[in-house]
Amino acid sequence: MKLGFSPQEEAFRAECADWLQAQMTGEFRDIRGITTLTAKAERRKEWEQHLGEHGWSCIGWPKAWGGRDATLAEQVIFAEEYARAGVPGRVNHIGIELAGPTILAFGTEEQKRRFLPGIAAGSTIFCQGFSEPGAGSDLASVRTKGRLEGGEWVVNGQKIWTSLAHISDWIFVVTRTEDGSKGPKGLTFLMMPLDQPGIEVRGITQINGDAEFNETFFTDARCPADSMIGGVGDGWKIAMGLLAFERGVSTLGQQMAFRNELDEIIAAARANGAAGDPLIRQRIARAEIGLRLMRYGALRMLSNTDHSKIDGAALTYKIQWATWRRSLGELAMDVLGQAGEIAEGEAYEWGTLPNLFLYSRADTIYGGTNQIQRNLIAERGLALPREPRGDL
Amino acid sequence: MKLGFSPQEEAFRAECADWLQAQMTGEFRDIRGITTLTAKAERRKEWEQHLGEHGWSCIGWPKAWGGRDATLAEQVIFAEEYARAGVPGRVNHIGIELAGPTILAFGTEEQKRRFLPGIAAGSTIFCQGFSEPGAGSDLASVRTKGRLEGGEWVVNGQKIWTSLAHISDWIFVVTRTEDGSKGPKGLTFLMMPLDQPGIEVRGITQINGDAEFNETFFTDARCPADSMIGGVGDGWKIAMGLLAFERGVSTLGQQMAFRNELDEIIAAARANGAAGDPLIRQRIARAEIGLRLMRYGALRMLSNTDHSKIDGAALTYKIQWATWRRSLGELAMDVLGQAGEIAEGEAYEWGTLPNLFLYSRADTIYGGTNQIQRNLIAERGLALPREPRGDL
Amino acid sequence: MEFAFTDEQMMIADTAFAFFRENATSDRTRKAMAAEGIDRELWSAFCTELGLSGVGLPEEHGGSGLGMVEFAIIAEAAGARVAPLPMLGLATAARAIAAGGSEAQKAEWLPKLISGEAIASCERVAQLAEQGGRLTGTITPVPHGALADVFVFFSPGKAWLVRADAPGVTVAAHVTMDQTRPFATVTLEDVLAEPLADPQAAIAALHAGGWICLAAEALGGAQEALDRTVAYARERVQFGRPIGSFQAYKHRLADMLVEIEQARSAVYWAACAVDEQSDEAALALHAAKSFCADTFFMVAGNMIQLHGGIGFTWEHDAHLFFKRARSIQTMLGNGSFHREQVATMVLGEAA
Amino acid sequence: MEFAFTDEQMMIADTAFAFFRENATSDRTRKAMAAEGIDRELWSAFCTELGLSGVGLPEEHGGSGLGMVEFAIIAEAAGARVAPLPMLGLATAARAIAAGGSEAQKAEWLPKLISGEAIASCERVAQLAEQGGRLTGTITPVPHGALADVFVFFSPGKAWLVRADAPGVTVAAHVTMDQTRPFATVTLEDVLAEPLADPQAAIAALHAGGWICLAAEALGGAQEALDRTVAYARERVQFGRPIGSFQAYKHRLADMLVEIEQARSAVYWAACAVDEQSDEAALALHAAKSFCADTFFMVAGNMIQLHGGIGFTWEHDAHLFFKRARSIQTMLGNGSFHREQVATMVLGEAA
Repeated sequence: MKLGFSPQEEAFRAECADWLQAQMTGEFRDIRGITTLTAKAERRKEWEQHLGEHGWSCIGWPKAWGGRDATLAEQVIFAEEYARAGVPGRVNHIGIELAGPTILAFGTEEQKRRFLPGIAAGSTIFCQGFSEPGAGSDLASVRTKGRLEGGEWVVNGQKIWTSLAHISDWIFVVTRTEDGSKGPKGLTFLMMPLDQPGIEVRGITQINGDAEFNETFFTDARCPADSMIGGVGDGWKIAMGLLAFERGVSTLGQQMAFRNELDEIIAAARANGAAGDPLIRQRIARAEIGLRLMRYGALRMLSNTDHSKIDGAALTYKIQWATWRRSLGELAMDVLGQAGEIAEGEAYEWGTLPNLFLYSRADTIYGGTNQIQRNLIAERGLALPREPRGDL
Repeated sequence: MKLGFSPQEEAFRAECADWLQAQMTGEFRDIRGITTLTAKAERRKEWEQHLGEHGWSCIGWPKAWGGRDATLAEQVIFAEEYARAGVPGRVNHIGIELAGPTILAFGTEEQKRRFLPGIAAGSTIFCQGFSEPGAGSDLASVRTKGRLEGGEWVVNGQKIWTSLAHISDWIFVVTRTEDGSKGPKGLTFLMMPLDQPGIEVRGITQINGDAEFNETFFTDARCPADSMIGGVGDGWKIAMGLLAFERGVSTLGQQMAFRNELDEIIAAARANGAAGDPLIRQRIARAEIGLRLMRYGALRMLSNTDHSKIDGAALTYKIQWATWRRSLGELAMDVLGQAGEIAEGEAYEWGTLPNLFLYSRADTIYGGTNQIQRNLIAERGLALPREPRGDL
Repeated sequence: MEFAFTDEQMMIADTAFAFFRENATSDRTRKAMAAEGIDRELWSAFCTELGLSGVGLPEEHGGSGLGMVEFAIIAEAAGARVAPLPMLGLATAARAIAAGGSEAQKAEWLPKLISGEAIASCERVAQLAEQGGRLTGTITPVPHGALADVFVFFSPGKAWLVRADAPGVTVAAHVTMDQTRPFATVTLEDVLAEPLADPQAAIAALHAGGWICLAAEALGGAQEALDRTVAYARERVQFGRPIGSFQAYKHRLADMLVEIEQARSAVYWAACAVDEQSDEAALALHAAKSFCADTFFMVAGNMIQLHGGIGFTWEHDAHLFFKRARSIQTMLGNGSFHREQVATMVLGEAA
Repeated sequence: MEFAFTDEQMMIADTAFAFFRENATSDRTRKAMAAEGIDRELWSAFCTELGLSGVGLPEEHGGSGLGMVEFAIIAEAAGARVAPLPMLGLATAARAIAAGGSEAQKAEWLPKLISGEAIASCERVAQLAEQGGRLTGTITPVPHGALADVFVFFSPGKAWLVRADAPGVTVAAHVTMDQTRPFATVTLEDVLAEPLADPQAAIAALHAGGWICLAAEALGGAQEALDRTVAYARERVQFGRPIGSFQAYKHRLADMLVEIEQARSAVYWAACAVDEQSDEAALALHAAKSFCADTFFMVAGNMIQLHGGIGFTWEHDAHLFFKRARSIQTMLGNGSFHREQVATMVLGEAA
C-alpha cells in the first residue's frame, strides 16, 4: 500500500501541468473554467482535436491507437492536472471513455482501424443511445428495432437522454434485432452515423434551462452491417461491458471538477461570512471528507487489479458520488443564501453553484437511479435475492 | 378549529392536578418519577387500585363500567396532568387501553360484567399475546393452537414479547383454532388466566439490562369456552380492532412522558454547557418542534370523529413517535457526553437518559417495525400495491 | 378543544381548492413565468369573483374578517398549484397596514389590495439612512418587487409605507430561480416614506402572516407533489411492474406522508395559536415555517427523483415545486434561524 | 501509487482475522464483560502466540517495526469481534512512550507492553496541579483505567508517565455501557510522575495511534455487523419470504455497504498518510475518526433494527456492536470536534 508518487511521476505531473496551463492561458483561454457540457461546443471540439494532435487525448489507450499506455498513477495525475488547470469537461468523453474502450475490448481489427483513430484525434464525437421513453432505468426492455436489409442495419424507434447527441457524429445504440425476444436476449449493439435523414435529434430542456440531453428518433435509419460490435444478440453483454468502463479512470477527472465546485463554495463562504456559521462549517467539513474518500475509493477500485471480481468500492461508487454532489448543491445554496436564487444576467442561466444545485438533481437519476444502484449493490455485492420482474 | 380549553375544562385540570400531586407528594411519593415499566411492580399495582378507588382509573370509559364518560378535552387534560405530576406509567395500561376497550366494543354483556370491574378497579392486570417466535411483525402467521375440549379452550404454543406478563393476571392471545388454516383466517381471540400450570413465563433481558418482555409458553393451558371475544374464527378482526385503540387517547399520556424526557435533556444541557453548542441547540429545537407536532397530530387524530376513515395522521403516528424518540435518545447521549456511558451504581442499571437511549431502539421495532409501518402507510394511506406474501 | 375544521372552514377549503385546481393550470403558470411572474387575470378572479382576498382583514376596509386559519386554507390551496400570485404581499404588507397603519393608510390601501387593484410587497431592510422622513438605501431581494404598487419596509422597531411611484424609487427586476415569485432590487434615493403608526404591531402581523403564508403554501405544495408522485407510481411500469409496487419506492412515499402530516399539524396549530393569541403562538410560528419548508423541499426533491428522467425536464412540473420549495426555505428566515429562535425559547440565549 | 494491500499485509490480515474469529467468541466476551472487562487469556495469546502486538513499535524494544497500515489491519480484525482487549492502550500509551519517552522509559515499558505483561492506558487531563514533578487531580473517564499498570496522561504540550502502583494513585472502576472497554476514574494525590522527554512527539503519536485504532475497530465492527445482518436477511422468513427479499430491507443493507466502503478508504488512507508522513495526515486522521465512528453507529443501529425483536435482547450480540459503536463515537473527540478541525483546515478558524 502506497499513496505517494515517485519522482518520475512527479515529473510527469509537472509536464501535464505545464502543457495544460499553457493551453488554458494561451490559445484556448476562452474555454477555461466552463462548467456545463454544452457551452461553446465548437471551440471544445477544436480542443478535442488539439488534445489529439498533442497526444493527450486518451493517454490510457495503447500507443498503437493514439494513446500512451499510461500507468494508473499517470492517469490519476493527468486527470488531476486537467481539472486543476480549469480545462472544461470533454465533449467527447463518451467516445474516449466508453466507445473507444468498448471497441478495443470487443471490436474487430477492422473496427478498431475504422473508429479508434478518429476518436483519438477528436474528430469523431460519440454519444450514447441506451435509454428509451417508457423504459428509463430498465435497459432490458429496449424496443427500438434493428433489422438487416441489403447488407445494412435498418433501425426504427426512439432513444432518450442521449447526452450531447446534437453535437455528436456517431451514436451507439442497443437495438432489438430478434422479433418477439424479451429482456436481455435478442439485443444487438450498433454504431450509427448521426448525420443521415433517418435520424432526428430534439433537445430536452432541463430544470436549469440548459439542454444537454436529447430525444433521438430513428426512422429507417441505416448503418453498414459491420457497424455491429460483437455478434447478433450480443447487445446485452457488450452494453454491460461498456458500463463497467464508466467506473474507470474517468471518475478521477470528474472528482477534480467536484474539487473545483467545493473550492468555489469555500471561497463563497469565506467571502460572505457563512464560514463563521458552525452548522455550515460542519457541512463543509463533511463535503471535504466525502470528496477525499471518493478519491481514495476510486484509487482503491483502480488499484484492484483483479477485475473479474466486482468489489464493493466499485459497486458503491455511483450512488456515493451522486448523493455527495446532490448534498453539495444544497450546501452551495445554503452558503449563498437568497443571492443564489438570482441569475446574474437577463436569461435563465446560472452560475456554477446554482447550476450545480439544479443539475445535481439529475445525478442521482441518470446512469441508473439511486434506487437501481441500491438493487445492484444488494444483489451483486451482498448476494441478496433479486427483485422480481413483473409481467406488465 | 379551536385549541384552547374552556373555563370548565381548566377547572377540571386543576382538580386533576391537585389530586395527582397530592398522591405523589403523599401516600405514593415513593413511586414518583419512575421511568421504567418494571420497577416497584407491587407498589404500582397498589397505585392502580388506588386510581380505581378514586375513579381515576379509566376516565374515558362509560360511567356504568367505572369510567367518567370524559370528553376528549378532559382525557387530554388528565393525561397531561398525570405526567406533569411525575406519576409513573400504568402497569395495567394494556388492560385499561386495549383489553377494556376491546371488551367494551366486541364482548358480550356477561364478559363485560366479568372483566371490566376488575380492570377498572386495578385488580385485574392484563398483558398481550400477539407475537410469536419466528413470526415477529407477521401476526397472520400465528401458530399457537387452540382447541375446544370439554367446554374449555386448550391452548398450546408460544408467544414472545409479552410485555409485563410476569406481573399480570390475564393474557389475551390470538390462537389458530382451525387446523390447516392460513393467514388471517381460522384465528380466535381468547382471554386466559396466567396463574395456571399450563402457562410458563420466562423473562427476556433487553439491551438496557432490564427485563420488561417475556416469552410465554402454553402447554395444554386452559380457559373457559366463553373467554373467547367474538366468535370462532373472528380473531383477526378483533385483533385489528384492538390495535386501533393503540392510537387512542393513551398517546397523549405517552407524549407527556416524552415531555419529561426532553425536559431532562434540556436541564442537562443547561447544566453541562451543551446548551451553548449551536449544533445541540438545533437538535433540541427539532426535538421540541417534533414533540409539539406529535401533540397536535394526536389532537387532530382524536378530533377526527369519522373513525370509519383511517386518516393520515393516525396512520403515520407510530413511526413518527418511535423515530422521534430514537433520535431523542441519541440527542440525550450527545448532550451527556461520555458521562452518559457510566452507570451511577454498581449494577448495569441506567438513569432516565441513558435508558432512553438504549430502550428507544426497541420503539421502532415492537408494535410493528418502522418497515411494517411504512408498508401500512403506503398501502392503506396511499393505495399503493400490496407487498406480496411469499410461500416459504 | 376541537382540532378539526368547522363546516365554514371546510366550505372555504372546498371553494379555494376547486378554484385553483381549475384556474391555476400549468399552461397559465408557464405563461406567467415567461412574462412578469404573476398571473394577473387569476389574481383578479381570486380577488373579485372568488372574494377570498379579504380573509383575515378588517371588514370596515373591505375585508371579510375571519382569521389566520382561514387564510392558511387559502394559501395552502394556492401553494398546491404553485400559483404565480402576490399572495405573500397580502399576508405581510396588507396585514402590517391593517395592524399598524393609520386610519388614512388603511382606508387608502386595504380596499385596493383586497380588490386586487394594487399589489403589495414587503421586505426587511438591512441598512437604510433615514433623514427627515426620507429614506435612502437598497433593499434586496424583494419578492414581487418589480410588480408592487406599494411597499412595506421594516427594520427592528420601525416600519414604513413606500409608494412604488414615489420619486426616487428605482426597481430592477431579476431573473429568479423560482419564476413564480420573482425578486427585484429596490433602490430608494431620498424617498418620502410614511411611517406606520404602530410599527411593533405591524411587524408582528407581517411576520405571523408571512410565516403562515409560506408554511401553508409549502404544505399545499408538498401534498400535491406527493399526490402527483403517487399517481405516477401507480401508472408507470418499469421492469414489468408498476413502480409503486417496489417497496423502496413505496417506503419513500410513506416517509413523505409522515412529514406532510406533521406539516399539516404545524400550519394549523400556528394559525390557530395566532387567532387565539395563545402563549404558544411564537413557538408555533417558528416551528411551522421551518418544518413546512423542510418538508416541502424534501418532498419536491423526491418528486423529481421518483419521476426519474422526466422529473428533471423543464416540461414536467416537478421543477416548479422544487424551486418554490427552495425559495420558501430561505424566505423570511431560513430553517436554522427559526430553530435557533425555538432553542432560545427553551434553552435561553446562546452563550 | 498502489492503494491495495501488499502480500505481507494480506498475510497479516488473514492471520489476525482468523485468530480473532476463532478465539474472540461471544461466550468468552460475555464472560469478560461480567468480570473485569478484559479477556486476559486472549490478550496473552495475541501478544505471545500470535506475536502481532509489536506491530508499529520499534524493533529494538521488542516491536516488529512495520507501520500504522499493519496496525490498522489488526485493530480492524479485533474490532470485528468487539474483542474485550486493551488494544487502545497499545495504540496510544505505548506509541506515546515509543515516540516521546526517554530511552529508560522505552526500555522498561515497551517490552512489557508488547509481551502483554503490562497493560497501558492513556487519557487527556483537563485540570491537574503539577508541583515539583508531582501531580494532583482527577482524570475521568479513563478507558481500562482499573486494569492498567501504567498510564500516560497528557494536556497540551505536556505528557507524563504514571505507574498505577505509585503512592497516591486511587482508581475507581465504573459500570460502563460498553462492557468490553470499561472506564474508571483515576485520582492522583501528590503522585510522582515522570515527564515524557518529548511531549509533542508523544501527543502526536498517541493521537494518530488512538484515532486510527478506533477508526479501524469501527470499520471492522461495521463490516461484521453488516455481514451478520446480511446472513440473517437470507435466512429469516417473514410473510412467507426471506426478509432479505424485501426491497426496503435490501436497500438499507446497500446503504450500509456504501458507508462501510468509504470507511475502509478512510482508515487506510489515514494509516498510509501517517506512515508516509504525508501533508494530508492530519486531515485524514480527523476524517477517519469521525467518518468511521458515524458509520459504525449507523450500521450497528441498523443491525438491531433489521433483526427485529431479537435484535434488542441481551442474548443477541447486536447490542455489543451498538454499545461499542456509541463508545467509539465519543472517545478521543466526538464527530463534531473532528469535523470542526477539518473545517479549520479548509476554512480557517471560526470567527
